[in-house]
Amino acid sequence: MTQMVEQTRFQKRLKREKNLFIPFIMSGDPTPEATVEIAYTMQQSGADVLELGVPYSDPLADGPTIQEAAGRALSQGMNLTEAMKLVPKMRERGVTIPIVLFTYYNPVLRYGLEAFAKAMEENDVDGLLIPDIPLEESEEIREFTEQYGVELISLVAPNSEERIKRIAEQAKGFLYCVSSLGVTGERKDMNPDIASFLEKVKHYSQVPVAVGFGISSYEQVKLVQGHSDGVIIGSKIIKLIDAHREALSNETTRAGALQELQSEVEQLVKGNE
Amino acid sequence: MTQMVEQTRFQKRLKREKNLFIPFIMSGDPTPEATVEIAYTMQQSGADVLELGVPYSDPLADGPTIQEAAGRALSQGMNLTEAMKLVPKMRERGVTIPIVLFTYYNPVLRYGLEAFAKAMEENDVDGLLIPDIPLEESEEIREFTEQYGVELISLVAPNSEERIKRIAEQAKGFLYCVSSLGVTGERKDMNPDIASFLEKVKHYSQVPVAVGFGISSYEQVKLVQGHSDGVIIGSKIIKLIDAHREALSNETTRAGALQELQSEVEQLVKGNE
Amino acid sequence: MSVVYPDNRGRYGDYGGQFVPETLMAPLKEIEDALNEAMKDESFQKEYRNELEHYSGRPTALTYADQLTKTLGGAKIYLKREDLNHTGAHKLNNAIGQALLAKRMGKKKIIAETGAGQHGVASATVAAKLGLECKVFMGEKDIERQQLNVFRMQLLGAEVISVSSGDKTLKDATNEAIRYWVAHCDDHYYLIGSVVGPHPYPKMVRDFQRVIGDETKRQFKEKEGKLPDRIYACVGGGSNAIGMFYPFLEDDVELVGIEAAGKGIDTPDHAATLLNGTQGIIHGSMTYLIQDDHGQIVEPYSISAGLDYPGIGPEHAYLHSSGRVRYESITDAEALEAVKTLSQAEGIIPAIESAHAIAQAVKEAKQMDPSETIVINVSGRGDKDMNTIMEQFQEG
Amino acid sequence: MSVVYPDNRGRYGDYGGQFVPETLMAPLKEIEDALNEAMKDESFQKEYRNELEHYSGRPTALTYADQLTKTLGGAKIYLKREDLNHTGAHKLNNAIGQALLAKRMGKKKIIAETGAGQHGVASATVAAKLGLECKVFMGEKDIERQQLNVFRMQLLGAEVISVSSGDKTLKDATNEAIRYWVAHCDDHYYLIGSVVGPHPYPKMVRDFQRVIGDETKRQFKEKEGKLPDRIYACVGGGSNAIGMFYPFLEDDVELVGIEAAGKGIDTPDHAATLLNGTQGIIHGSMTYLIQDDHGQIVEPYSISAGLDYPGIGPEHAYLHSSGRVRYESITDAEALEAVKTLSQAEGIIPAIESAHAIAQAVKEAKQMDPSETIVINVSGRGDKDMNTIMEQFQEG
Ligand SMILES: Cc1ncc(COP(=O)(O)O)c(C=O)c1O
Ligand SMILES: Cc1ncc(COP(=O)(O)O)c(C=O)c1O
Repeated sequence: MTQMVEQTRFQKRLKREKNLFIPFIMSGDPTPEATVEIAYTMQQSGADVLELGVPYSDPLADGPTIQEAAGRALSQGMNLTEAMKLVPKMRERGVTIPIVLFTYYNPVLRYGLEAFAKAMEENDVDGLLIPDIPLEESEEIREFTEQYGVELISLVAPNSEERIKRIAEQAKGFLYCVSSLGVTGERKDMNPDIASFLEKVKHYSQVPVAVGFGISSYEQVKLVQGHSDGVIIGSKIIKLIDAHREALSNETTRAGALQELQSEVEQLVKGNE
Repeated sequence: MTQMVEQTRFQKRLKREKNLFIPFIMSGDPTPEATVEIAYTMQQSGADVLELGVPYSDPLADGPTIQEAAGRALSQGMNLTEAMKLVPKMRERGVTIPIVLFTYYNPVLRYGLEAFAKAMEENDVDGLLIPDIPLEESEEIREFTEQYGVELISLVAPNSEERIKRIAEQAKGFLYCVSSLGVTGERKDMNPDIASFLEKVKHYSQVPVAVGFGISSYEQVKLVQGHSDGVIIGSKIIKLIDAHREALSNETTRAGALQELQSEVEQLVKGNE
Repeated sequence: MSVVYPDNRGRYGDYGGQFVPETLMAPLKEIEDALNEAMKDESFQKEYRNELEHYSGRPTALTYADQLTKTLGGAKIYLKREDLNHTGAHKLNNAIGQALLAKRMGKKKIIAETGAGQHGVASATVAAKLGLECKVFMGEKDIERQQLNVFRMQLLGAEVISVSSGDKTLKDATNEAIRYWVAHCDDHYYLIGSVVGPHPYPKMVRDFQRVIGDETKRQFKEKEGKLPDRIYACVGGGSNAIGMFYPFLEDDVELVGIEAAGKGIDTPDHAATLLNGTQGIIHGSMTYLIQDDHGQIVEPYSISAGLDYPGIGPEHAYLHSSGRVRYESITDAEALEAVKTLSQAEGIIPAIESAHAIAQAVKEAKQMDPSETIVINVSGRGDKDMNTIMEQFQEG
Repeated sequence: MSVVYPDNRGRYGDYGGQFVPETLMAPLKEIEDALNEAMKDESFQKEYRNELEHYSGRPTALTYADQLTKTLGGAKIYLKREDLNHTGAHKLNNAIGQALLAKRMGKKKIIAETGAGQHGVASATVAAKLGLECKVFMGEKDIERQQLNVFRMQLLGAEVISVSSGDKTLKDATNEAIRYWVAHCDDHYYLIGSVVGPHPYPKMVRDFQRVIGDETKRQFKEKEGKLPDRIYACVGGGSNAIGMFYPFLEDDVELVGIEAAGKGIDTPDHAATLLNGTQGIIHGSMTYLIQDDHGQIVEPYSISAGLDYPGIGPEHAYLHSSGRVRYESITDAEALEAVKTLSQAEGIIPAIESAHAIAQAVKEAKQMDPSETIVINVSGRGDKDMNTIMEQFQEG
């Protein structure tokens, strides 16, 4: 912990630590080109961090919306290698916020842990989120992410209980709080116990605490922001993008669709005005 | 055994004790009326005894030919009661040879043993052959057949061995020798051991020994006659009748068919001239 | 056991005997002699018990039906698990015994009749196991309805012979098997599947099935320290029932045999031979059967192929007439409901045959005191019936 | 038994572990604690053994395969008869154990995944027996292919939930069951059907299946006075194999696991995970799996629905890497031939899964000396496969 002096790429790129808006988009959905533009649009809509999903055949932490997005992306030939290649293009396009790669562990293992961490650095990826490794299994990859300056994002869940402290204390980048038991996807109601859960998490966390899983309306965004440092919005963003699928896939209609998408996203995170 | 002096109806009607020809016909096949005429035709063809079959739903000693004849007769509404009623009509038509009713035991039980024996007497039936009661089970019916003057015909088979003596010694009417193991129906070859078997049977029998099961050609008739007192021909006769089914069913064509049948039967039992 | 029947003519009171063509008297005698000698031979007994244990998996369990008992709130219910036998029913107990006897007699070929295919499969199974040739007679209609069992028999190496005489079902398959046997009795052994047919079959099959009752008695005593108050078993030909009842005949235990009432005992479509049939001869035995006024055998009806037989074992006719066993009947609809009941209460899907016994027991258990105990013989598993049950539940 | 894995992270060497979303860490811990406590509790052990004996019918027989041995002329062959278990396969051993644990943990609802329906039926069965609610996740494609098993589960009172994600088969049903569990882990217990999934499942399922090997060891010693030279078991997820192997790991017995080679191990259509797969994560466990160059899981292929799984239990991955167990593979065609072989030689129609083990054993037994002995684990009966087998033989 003696090297804490130097800031990570993630930290450098993160512009604030409160009221964070972290959208999740799926690489290659609807097309790789569109994904680059969508990333930029998210930033324009106020995103503070971008979660860039890598499609996986067996996304067992995801609900139907993200599963289907992954299916579409896979059929576009998207994979871990290709997803990383999108990041430099996003930078070129003007994306300056931290980009966190969201991928299941198996493709990472297949790629090779060190090679992968190195590739993330080369491609200017700032953070990594692997939904299927808990703290106990994260040692190996953590060694390499630290070596290559990538923040390994941790998750806590409402049932993490005495694990919260351990997880929160070593959290990097931001701490991903799962809003309630279950997979990704919209939820009608927010977990009523979320406030006390978030208090506990914030008590231990050195990094911003963002809440994800099921946030899909401005009301929920407001509610959650009140108790945390930010919101992560996945399935709802995927749905907004999917509504423009055809227009986004086509270069000639893309700009218009992105504009509409931007205003929809703004409405979602900033409310009716 | 003091009443042995008086001859039974069967004995009175039996004209000879050698070279017997005993055809089997099925009551009601093709029609009840035709059966009466067929019976007379058999007598004209040289029959010495007539075996009159009663159709049964489960004729387990019979091969396909007689099974099918029974099926046709059942669908004509034939049954034990109706079959017995044919006998007085045969007498009217001029049939003077002994008539032996061939029926499985269950219809007899259903009719009632004594009532049945009495009905046989009333209808001028001379003998009774039940293929599914061996000596050991024949006591009850025998009591009544004796009381009503009906000869209960016994069967011996090639595998009867030490039973032959017991069966033969109490045989009435004629002794039915099963030519070989199996059910009724034609056989290509005759049992080669038949001669010694028949010698043994004749040694114990007080009544004519006739051979049945599978006899279907003049050659077989000759062969069997050489070793016994007669032949019983069933399936082959049924087939000859069945070949004229339509003509026999129809009153206007019946006479011609009967004539043809007569000559066919004569050829079968007397050879080519 | 001092029950003194059958007598030396194979009679149970008025019932039983040998109403067969003369040609079968010799083979029946041969079997009777071989059987008597085998049963006295400790090495035969040992071989038989060895196959039951190490091949078929006996003893079968006696399962306490915890949830069913609690739901009904009456008598304590135990299930004798013949469904756990190899091939899925009690049929194998008998098939093993007879096939060993056949082998001992030097017969290399066996024949068997089958309706739904259960006994056919059991016969084909033991034939394979003992290296015997096996021909199974099966009605043309049943072959169509039970294609999987037909294939199963063929896979086991048996030849399935299609019977097109009569109604083309079990009764006719049995006729045809007997006919074939008459012609081939010198080198074929006829392996009958229930306590029916001419003497010594009913006695022999009973003696090979009594292991059910013997085990139950021992197991029940171990668990409850006494004998059960009532025992239930379904009755087709009657082999699982007699196998269960026989060792209890002289005990103070109420025995209940359940026949198939099909669409109702007051309709023509039933198979309730004792309750609704009349005395007569079928397949060589004096017993009860379903027949018309002229003594023609009538095709019975039950949704369960194994109870769909127009006759019944002569010993049951005797036990009915003597009053020692009480006979009841259960309809198709009640049996299907009982399949569901047992499946959901105990996780055991019974054969529809066995469900007849379950249905009657469920009716009565409710009325009984919790201090009373009953045993239901689950003669077989329901896997073979899934298509039928599925069709029925989807219709209804 | 001094085998010291899994370690406290659930690792068997490099394999195993808990590669799951954070939300599952608490329920997994809850299960692990409950399991450790239950396993030490004599009353739990007694209850488990009681259900095995009096419900499922254990011990299952160890059958000497007389004719098969003679025909092959090599090693003396014994068959461990898991096909005789209630519901027809070893699957029930584990389902009973886990359902008892679930009940002990106060869970009233269980969920399970199933491919062909065997584990679904086993789960539905124990749920009925223990009065638990049961949801079974099953791929849409499998539901279509296995209608009878679907109906069987429903008859047992379970709800079958159609899974339309991914390839709509077992792998996806498992994903979906895990997803459902994540959301409902407060009152649901997830009953996994093989030695797969995150720790403590592979260990727990092994410990509930080791009864196979424990019994075999005792029975074999009784019959032969020694241990067998080789033991064969098929490997899908690996539960019947590990259940058989585990008690022999420290003995001088050669252990052979047989994977499904499908249309050939050199074609894309196989399920030979260890022999032809690569290391990775599936369903929460580090093990071997069938995947593409980008780490996407690939749908495996085998004619047998129970071996058609892209992963394998982590303990097998370890035993493969350590060389303690030898793994072989058998094609569809060889397995089908073995179904026929065992059916006709012994009157036992094995599940196609089990036939893979039989095929390999037959190959090797011929080469062995008559003084040597082998045991084949017949993990299940073939009734469930009759349609498949029939179609194959009618095509071929
Ligand atoms: C499971 C089962 N139970 C009962 C029966 C009826 O036969 P029995 O009355 O001889 O036991 C059968 C006949 O196939 C059967 O398969
Ligand atoms: C009979 C049988 N054997 C084997 C298997 C494979 O599972 P495992 O490898 O866990 O024993 C299955 C799975 O359904 C099965 O039904």
